[in-house]
Amino acid sequence: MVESYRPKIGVYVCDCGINIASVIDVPAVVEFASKLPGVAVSREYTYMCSDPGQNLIKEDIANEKLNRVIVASCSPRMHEPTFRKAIREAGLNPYFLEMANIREQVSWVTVDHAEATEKAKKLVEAAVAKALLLEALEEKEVDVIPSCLIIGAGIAGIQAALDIADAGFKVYLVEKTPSVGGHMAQLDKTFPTLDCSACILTPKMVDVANHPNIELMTYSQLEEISGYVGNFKAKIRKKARYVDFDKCTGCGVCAENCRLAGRIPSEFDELIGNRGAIYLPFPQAVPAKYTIDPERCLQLSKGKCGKEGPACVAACGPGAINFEQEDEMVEIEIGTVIVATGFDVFPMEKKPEYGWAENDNVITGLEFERLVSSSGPTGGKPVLGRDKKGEGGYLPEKVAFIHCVGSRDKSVGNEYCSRVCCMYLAKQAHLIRDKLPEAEITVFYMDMRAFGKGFEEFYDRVRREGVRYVRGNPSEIYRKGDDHTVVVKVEDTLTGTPMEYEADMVVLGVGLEPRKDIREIIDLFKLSQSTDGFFLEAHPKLRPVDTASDGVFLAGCCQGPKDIPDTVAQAKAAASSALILMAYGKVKVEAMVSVVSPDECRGCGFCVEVCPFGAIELVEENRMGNIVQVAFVNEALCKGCGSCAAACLSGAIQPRSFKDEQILPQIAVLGVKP
Amino acid sequence: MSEEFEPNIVAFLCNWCSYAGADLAGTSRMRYLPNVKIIRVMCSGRVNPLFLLNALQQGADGVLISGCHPGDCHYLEGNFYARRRFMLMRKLLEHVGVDPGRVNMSWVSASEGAKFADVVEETVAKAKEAGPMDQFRRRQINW
Amino acid sequence: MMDESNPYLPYIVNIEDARYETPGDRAIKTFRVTFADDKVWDTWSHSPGNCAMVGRLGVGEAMFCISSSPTEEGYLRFSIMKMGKVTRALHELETGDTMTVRGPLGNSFPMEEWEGKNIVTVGGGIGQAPLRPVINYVRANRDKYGELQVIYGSRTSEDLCFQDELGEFMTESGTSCHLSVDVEEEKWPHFVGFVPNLLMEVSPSPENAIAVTCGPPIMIKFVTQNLLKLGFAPEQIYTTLEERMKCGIGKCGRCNVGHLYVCKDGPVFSYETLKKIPEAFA
Amino acid sequence: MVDEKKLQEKARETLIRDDVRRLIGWKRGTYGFEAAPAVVTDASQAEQLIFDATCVANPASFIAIEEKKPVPRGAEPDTRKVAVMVKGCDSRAVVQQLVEKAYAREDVVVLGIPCLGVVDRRKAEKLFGQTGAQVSAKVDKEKVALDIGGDVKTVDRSNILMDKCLRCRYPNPLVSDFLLGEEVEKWADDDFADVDEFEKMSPEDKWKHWDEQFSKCIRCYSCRNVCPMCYCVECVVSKLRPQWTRRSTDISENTVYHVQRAWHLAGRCIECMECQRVCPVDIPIMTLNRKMTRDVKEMFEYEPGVDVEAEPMLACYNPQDPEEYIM
Amino acid sequence: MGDYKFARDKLADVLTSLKEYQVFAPAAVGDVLRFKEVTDPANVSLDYDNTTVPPKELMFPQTETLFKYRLGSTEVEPSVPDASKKRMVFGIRPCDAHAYSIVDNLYGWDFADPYYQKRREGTTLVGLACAEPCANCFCPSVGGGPASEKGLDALMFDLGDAYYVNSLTDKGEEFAKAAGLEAAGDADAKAAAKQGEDALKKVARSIDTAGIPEKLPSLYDHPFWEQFSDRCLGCGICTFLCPTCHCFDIQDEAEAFDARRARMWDTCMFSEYSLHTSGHNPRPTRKERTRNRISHKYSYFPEKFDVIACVGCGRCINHCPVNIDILDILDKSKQAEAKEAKTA
Repeated sequence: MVESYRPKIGVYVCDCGINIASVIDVPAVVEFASKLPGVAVSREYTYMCSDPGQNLIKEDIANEKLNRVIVASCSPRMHEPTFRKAIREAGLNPYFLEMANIREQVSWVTVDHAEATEKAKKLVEAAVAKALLLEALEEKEVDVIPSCLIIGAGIAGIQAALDIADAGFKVYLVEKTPSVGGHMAQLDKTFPTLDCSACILTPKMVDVANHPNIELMTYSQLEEISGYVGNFKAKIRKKARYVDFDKCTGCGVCAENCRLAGRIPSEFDELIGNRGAIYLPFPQAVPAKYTIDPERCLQLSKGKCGKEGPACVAACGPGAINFEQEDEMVEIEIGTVIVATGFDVFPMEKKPEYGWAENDNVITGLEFERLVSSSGPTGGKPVLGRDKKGEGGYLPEKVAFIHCVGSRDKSVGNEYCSRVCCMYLAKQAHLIRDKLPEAEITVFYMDMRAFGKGFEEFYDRVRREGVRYVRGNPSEIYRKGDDHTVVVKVEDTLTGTPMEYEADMVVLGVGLEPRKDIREIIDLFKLSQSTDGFFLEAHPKLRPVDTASDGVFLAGCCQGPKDIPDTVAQAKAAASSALILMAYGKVKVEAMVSVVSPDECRGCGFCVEVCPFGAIELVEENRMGNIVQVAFVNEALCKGCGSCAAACLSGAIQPRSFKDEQILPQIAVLGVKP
Repeated sequence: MSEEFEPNIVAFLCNWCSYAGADLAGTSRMRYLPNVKIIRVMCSGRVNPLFLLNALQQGADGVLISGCHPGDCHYLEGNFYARRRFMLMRKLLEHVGVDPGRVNMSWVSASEGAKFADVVEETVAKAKEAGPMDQFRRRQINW
Repeated sequence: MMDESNPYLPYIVNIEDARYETPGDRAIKTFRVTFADDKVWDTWSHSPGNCAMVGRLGVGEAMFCISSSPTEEGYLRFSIMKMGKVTRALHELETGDTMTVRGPLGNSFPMEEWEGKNIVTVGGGIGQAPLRPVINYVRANRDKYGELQVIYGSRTSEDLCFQDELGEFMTESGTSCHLSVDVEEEKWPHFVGFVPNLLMEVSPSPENAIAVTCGPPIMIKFVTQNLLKLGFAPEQIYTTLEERMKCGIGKCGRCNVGHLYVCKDGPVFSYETLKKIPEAFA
Repeated sequence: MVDEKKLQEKARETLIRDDVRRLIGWKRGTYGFEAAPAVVTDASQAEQLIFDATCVANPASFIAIEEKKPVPRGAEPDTRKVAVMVKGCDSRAVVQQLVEKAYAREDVVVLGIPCLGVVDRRKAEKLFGQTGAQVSAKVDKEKVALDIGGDVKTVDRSNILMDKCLRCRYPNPLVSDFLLGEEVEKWADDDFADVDEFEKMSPEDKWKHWDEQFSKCIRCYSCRNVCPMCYCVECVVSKLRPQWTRRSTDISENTVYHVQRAWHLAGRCIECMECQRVCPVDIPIMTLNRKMTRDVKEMFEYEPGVDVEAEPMLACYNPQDPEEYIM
Repeated sequence: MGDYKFARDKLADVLTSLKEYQVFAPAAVGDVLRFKEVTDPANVSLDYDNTTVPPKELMFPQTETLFKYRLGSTEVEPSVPDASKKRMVFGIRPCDAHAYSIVDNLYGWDFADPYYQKRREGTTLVGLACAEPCANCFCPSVGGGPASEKGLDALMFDLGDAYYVNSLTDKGEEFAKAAGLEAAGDADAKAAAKQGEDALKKVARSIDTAGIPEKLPSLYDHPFWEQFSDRCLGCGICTFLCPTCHCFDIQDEAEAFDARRARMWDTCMFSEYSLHTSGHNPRPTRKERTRNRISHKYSYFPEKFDVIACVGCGRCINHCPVNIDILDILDKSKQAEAKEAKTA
C-alpha cells in the first residue's frame, strides 16, 4: 500500500573504458560505496551511458526496489539527461538521480592514482549524502495561448506582427500614438539606397491594418500585464479619440474647420510644422482616422468652442465626433509578448552649448528629415527662418553637419555609439547637395563608421559630391551678429588648427536614446536595462532577442540603436522566437523551482528583491488567525537559480534539489579531512 | 608541519560557467591538485555564506566560490549578489581571526579551463600558507 | 525494568514486523519489536497505558504509548505517525532493522480497580493506539470485566488503525464496536460524523462504567463534555495526555502540566484530576 | 530634555485612541541604573511612563518580537496600531523594520524623543557599585546627574554614557509622528577608531581574543532576542531541519553562533548596542557588528536604518562593487 | 562538627595541600566570575560577591555526554562520571549550595539521575559565608541566609586576617584534615556568628512566601502576568543563571561516524521548549512561559517536593535585561485578585 520511506540507493561507478579506470581504482570505490548508509547496490560497469549500462540501472530499480540512483562517471553536464531519462523509464522519478563527476573532475585532472581514488570516494560519498535527501519533483508543461502581444508599431513591431499573423497566429499590435509607423514614417529617404522611406513603409502599415489576424490598437497603452510564459493577461487602455472610429471616413473636413487648424505644433513634424486640435498625424497615417487632442481642443479643455459650438461637429457629415467618448479598457490573453517600443532622439536640452534652443537654423537630424520630406511642412524645401504663418524664410548657403551629438559622449552619460548618425548625416549631406547644388557643406565628425552593406561606398560618393569632412568635435555653436549666421567653434584634430566655421544652417547628428518612458515597460515586465539604458537581452551573443522573462522578446531600437535592416532582421528573429512557443503550443516549466515554507517566512521580501525574474511576491497568509505577509513563488517564472535562498535569513525559501538540507550533508562529507 | 600538510578545500561552482570551466580543464587534460572538492550549484548566487562558515567548522581548511564573470550570469544578477556577500563574509571571518586566505572567490567562464586549474593551485597554496583550520573546527570537545 | 543504574540507556530492539496502518503524509506505521537481548524480558513488565521512548541512534527519541497489551506476550507494538525528525527516521525502518526503546515509562490505567466494570473506549485517529492495550487486556481477561464498548472514528475509513482487529470486536460476545468517519463515503455501512456525535449516538450507560478516551485535544474536550452529559462522573472518565518530552523520567522539565509531569505522573489521568489543572487543556 | 508630564500626557492621548492597541516606552525599574521597558495598554498606566538618561532599552525591539496569540475561529485578529517611544538610535530600528516590512508605517505611532545620551549600567556600577535603590539621571551637554535613591552624584558624561552615545550620529529620531521635546544638535561623531584599532591585531591575537570571549557564551540568546532586527519565525540557530548550529556549547558551536548572528545583521544592524548591553557574560558583541557596519559603509556606501525607501543591503548590488580579492 | 581556621595568607597553601581533590574555585574570565578548576592556587581569591554563572554547572554541565556510540552499531558506551574521583567546590556561596540540596530532590526522585548524583556524591562543598550581601539577595526569605549551612560540608567565614572554618559533615572533616587546618578558638566562632547575624540584617530585599504556592494556580488566567511577560525577551538568562533551574534538552550529535547522545541546558522561556511537532504549542506566548517559570519555582516544585525552587541569589534580577524582578512578580501575585481559573 504505502511505498517505503527507506532510501535504497544504487551506486554505479563507470570505467568509461579506460578514461576513469586507468587512473581510479574503480573496484575500491565500488567497495567503499557499498558500505555507505542507505546503499543497497554498488556496481562497476565499463560504459554506464551505453544501453547495457542503463539497463543495469533499470533492472536494479525493478528487482532491488531502488529509490535513489547515483552514477559516478562523467560530468552531469554531459549525461545527466541520459540517466534521468533512463530511471524515468524504469518508473522512478528522474530527480532521484545524483551524479558524481569522477572523470572531468578527477581522473582527467589528477596525476597521483591513489589521490584520485580517494577524491573519487569522497565525491561518491557526498553524492550519497545528498541522495538520502533528494525529493521527487514533477516536470510541468503549460499550454501556450496562440496569440502574441506586440508593443509599439514602428517598423519593428509592424514587421514582427506581419510575420506572426502570416504564420496564422493572432496578434494584438498596440501603439501609443494615433498612427502606426513610428520614427521610420518621419524619415525622408533611407541610407544608403536612398529609397523613399514612406514608399517602402506605407504598404506594410496598410497591411497591419487590414490583416485578419492582427488586431490593431492605436492610440492605446498597455496598463497591466500578469501571468507567465504562455499565459499572460494584459489590460490595455484605448484612449478616447472623441471621434467614432467606425463612422470617421478620414475625409479631413473636420480638421479644415477646426478653429485651431494650423496653430498647434505637430509632433510628427518635430514641431516645425503645425496641425489642428483635431488632426491626422500625417497624410498616410494608419488608421486614417482623426483624433482630437484633449489638451488643446477648446471644447474639451475649456468646455466651450466659439459661439456656435465646435465647427468640426457641424462639418462632420457622418457625425463621427463625440466629446462624451471615454477611455476603454480591453483585457486580452496572450501567450507571448514582443517589446518593440523603439527610441527617443537625444534631447538637445542636455547639450545647451550647441544653441539648439535659441537658433531655429540649428536643427536636429530628425527635424531635418521633416524639413526635406516632400510631405513635410515645407513641401521638401529646406527653407529656414519662416514666420509663424510659415511664410518667407531663406535657403541656406553654408550648411554644417555635426556628428556624435549625444553619442560617444560621457558628459551627457551616453558612452555608446548610436550606429546610424554617420550614415544619416552622409545621406542628409547628399540631400542638401541634391536640393542646393551651390551650398557649401561641411561635416564635422569624430570617427567615420561606415560598416554596413553599401555604407562605405555611399560615404565615398557623398565625399565625391563635394561634401567636406572635417575631423573635429565642436565645443560650441553660437549666433554671430544679428543675421542668421551661427559660428561652429571646433578644432580640426587632423591639422590641429582651431577654427570658427560660420554657417547659416547646422544639422546636429543626434543619437538614439532609450525612451523616456522605458520605466513603464520595465516595471510592467520586470525587464532589466544594460548599462546604456536600453533593454537587456538574455545573452549578448546567443539570446539577443530573448529577455530574462520567458515569452517576452525584444525587437528594434528598444534593445539598442539599429538601422532599419537590422531592426527588421531582429523583428523577424523575435517573431520566430515567439512562433516557436506558439507553434509547439506547450512550454516546459523548470522543475527545480524554489519553494516557500510559509510557517517560517518572516515576509521581509528580501527574496522578492533579489529574484531576477520577478517570480516571487508577498501574499497574505492566515497564521493561526493572524494575517501575515509571506513569500509566494510563481513556479512558471522561477528558474531555480536559488539566489532567494541565499538571501533568506531563516531559510524559509529553498530551491528544490538544491536545498540547504541537501547541500549541508555534502559539505559535511567533503569538509572532514580524508 | 606545512610541508606534509595537505589542505582540504570545499568549492562551490555555478553550473553554467565555473563548473563547465572545471569540466573543460578535464577535457583538456590539465593537471591540478586533488585537494579541491567541488559542490555544484546552479548559480553562485545560491551559495549561502553560512555554507562557507559550515565548511570551515566541519574541518575544511579553505573554501572557494566560483561563478560567471560579472555581467555573464546565466541568471543575470546572481554573481553580483554573491560578490557582495562573500566580500563581507570574508571580512567578518578575518575579524574573528580566520586567515582571509581561506576564503577564495573567482570568476571562471566555461571557456577558462586553464584559469580554473590556476585558481585551484592558488587556492591550495593560500590554504597551505594559512595552515590547518582548527580554530573553531568541530572536534569532540569534552566528549 | 529499565536499567536502574542509568535510565538514559536504551534497549536495542529488533523489528519483527513493520506495516503501515494508514497512508499519506501523516502515515501511521506499526512496528512489532522484541528485545535484542532476550534476558530483558525477564525483568520487563508493563501495563496498558505505559509509554516508552522509542528512537533511532543518530537521530533521537520520542515518547510513544505501548500499543500492545501485556497479555500479548513476546513482543511490543508501537504505532507511530509520521510527523517530525524522529518519526520520519523511524518510518524509514523496516522488518529486520533495529531501533531503541526506553521504558516502560509513566503510569498506566488502573485495570485492577476497573475489574467488574463495563469499559467504554472512545478513540479518534491515532488516539486508538493507547486504547488498544486496554481493549486487548479486557478481551484477554473477559471474565474479569463487564461489557466492552469500542467507539472509534477517524477522518476517512483509510485512516482507521488496527482495521484487522476491529472486525473481530464486532463478532465477539460482550464486545461491541461502533465506527465512524467524518465525511460521507461510498459503501460505508457505519456512522458518519465526528466521534463526540458517535458517542451520543451510542450513548453508553454510565452505570458501573469507566470511559477511556484518547484522540486529538479538541476531540477529547468534546467527548469529555458529552460523557458528562451522559451522566459519567469525572472520576469515571479517563484520558491520556501528550506533551513534548525528552527524558521521559520526570527530569528534563518540559512536559509538565501544572505540577504534574505527563511523562511520569501521566500519561493517564482521570478527568477528576485534570479538571483542577487549567494547563491540562492548554 | 523631555518634560515627563508632557510625555505622559501624550501617552495618555495616544492610549485613549481606539485605533491604538498598546504603547511601548520606559518606566522606572525596581532598582538600579537602567529603567525598565514598559508596555502599557491602558491610559491609566500612562503615569508610569518616564524618560531620562536611564532609559537605555530599545522599545522598538518589542514591536517585532511580540508573539501573537492564535486567534480563535470566528474571532477577528486585533490589528490596531502599536505606539512606540524612540530615541534617535531606537528610531533607526523602526526605519529598518519598515525597510524589512516587519509592519506597515500606518501600523505604528512613533513618539520621537531627542536624546543627549543614556547611562551605561556597567560604567555606573564601576563608579558607584551595584545599587538596590531606584536611580534617575538627568543629562546635559557636559554632565550626567544621577539621583541614586536620594543621593545625587554628578559625572562627566563621557565617563558614564553608553559608547554608542559617545559616537552618536542621530540624537534626533529619524522617523516620528510626534516629537516630544525640541531637537538637540548632533554633538558626536563616529570614526570607527575602535574597529581600526582591533584590526591592527594579528589573526592569532584576534582569535585568542574571541576564543576567550566565545567560550564564555552560555547561549541564552538574549543578544538575539533583544535585537530589534531578529524576529524570524524560526531562527537558523534553533532550526533542526537542517541543523546549522548544534545546541551543545563549545567553542565551535559558540563561534559559529556568533558569526552567524553577526552575518545576519550585516547591513541591518542599527547600532543600538542592545545585544552587548544584555549579555550576562560581557561578550563584546558589537565589535563584530561594528566591523560589518564600517565595511558596509566603506565598500557599499550603505547605512541601514536611515532611509525607509532603501533596498536591503544584501538584496541589492552595484555593478562596481569592490572585488579586489577575486581571482 | 569541628571548628578550624587558617590565616588569610595561607589560602594558597591550603589549596595546594588538597592534592587528592580536583578543586574548583571562583576565577575571573575576562570581566565575569565563574567556577573553574584551580590550576594555580596563587591566583585564587575569595574576595568576590558571587559568580555570574552559578556553580550548578559543576554538577549539571551545560553540555554533557550521556553515552557515545558508532553510527550503525548498536553498542552504546555510557559516560557516567566516576564518583570515586574526589572533587571540591571551594568558596561556594551558601545560596548555591542550598540550590544543590533543592535540586537533589528532582534528580533523586523516582528514576535516579546517575550523572548528577555521581558528581554530587564525589564532591565536597566548602562554602563561604557572605559578609556583604548583594543588592538583590533575598536568601532569608526562601529558607537560606548569608551564612546558611544547607547543603554544605563546611562553611568558611572571612574574618579579615583569617578564615574561620566550620566543618559540618564527615566530608567537611576530611577536608579540614587534608588541608591540615588548625583548630579555631571560641573568639573566632563568636566573630563568625556575629558576622552571620550582621549579614542577615544587611539583606535588603525580602518576600513573605507564605500562601504563594497555594495561590499561584488560582492566578492561572490572571492578566497581571502580562505586565511582566509583555516586556520579556524570551531569552534564557534568568533560567540559565538560576542555580535551581534544571531543565535540559537531549540531542544526538555525530562527527563522521562517532556519535553521542548529549543533554544540554534548556529553558522554559524558549518557545521551542514546549512546542509540539504538530505545531501546537501549549505555551504559545511569553505570558504562559513566564507564568510557568514562576509557578514552577513557587508552586509546582513545592507541591511535589515541598520546597520552593528558589534560593534568593538574585541572579535572575541582576541580569534580566528588562528588569523582570521575581520579587516584584511575587509581590504583585499576592495583591492580585484570585480568579477561578477556567478549565475545559
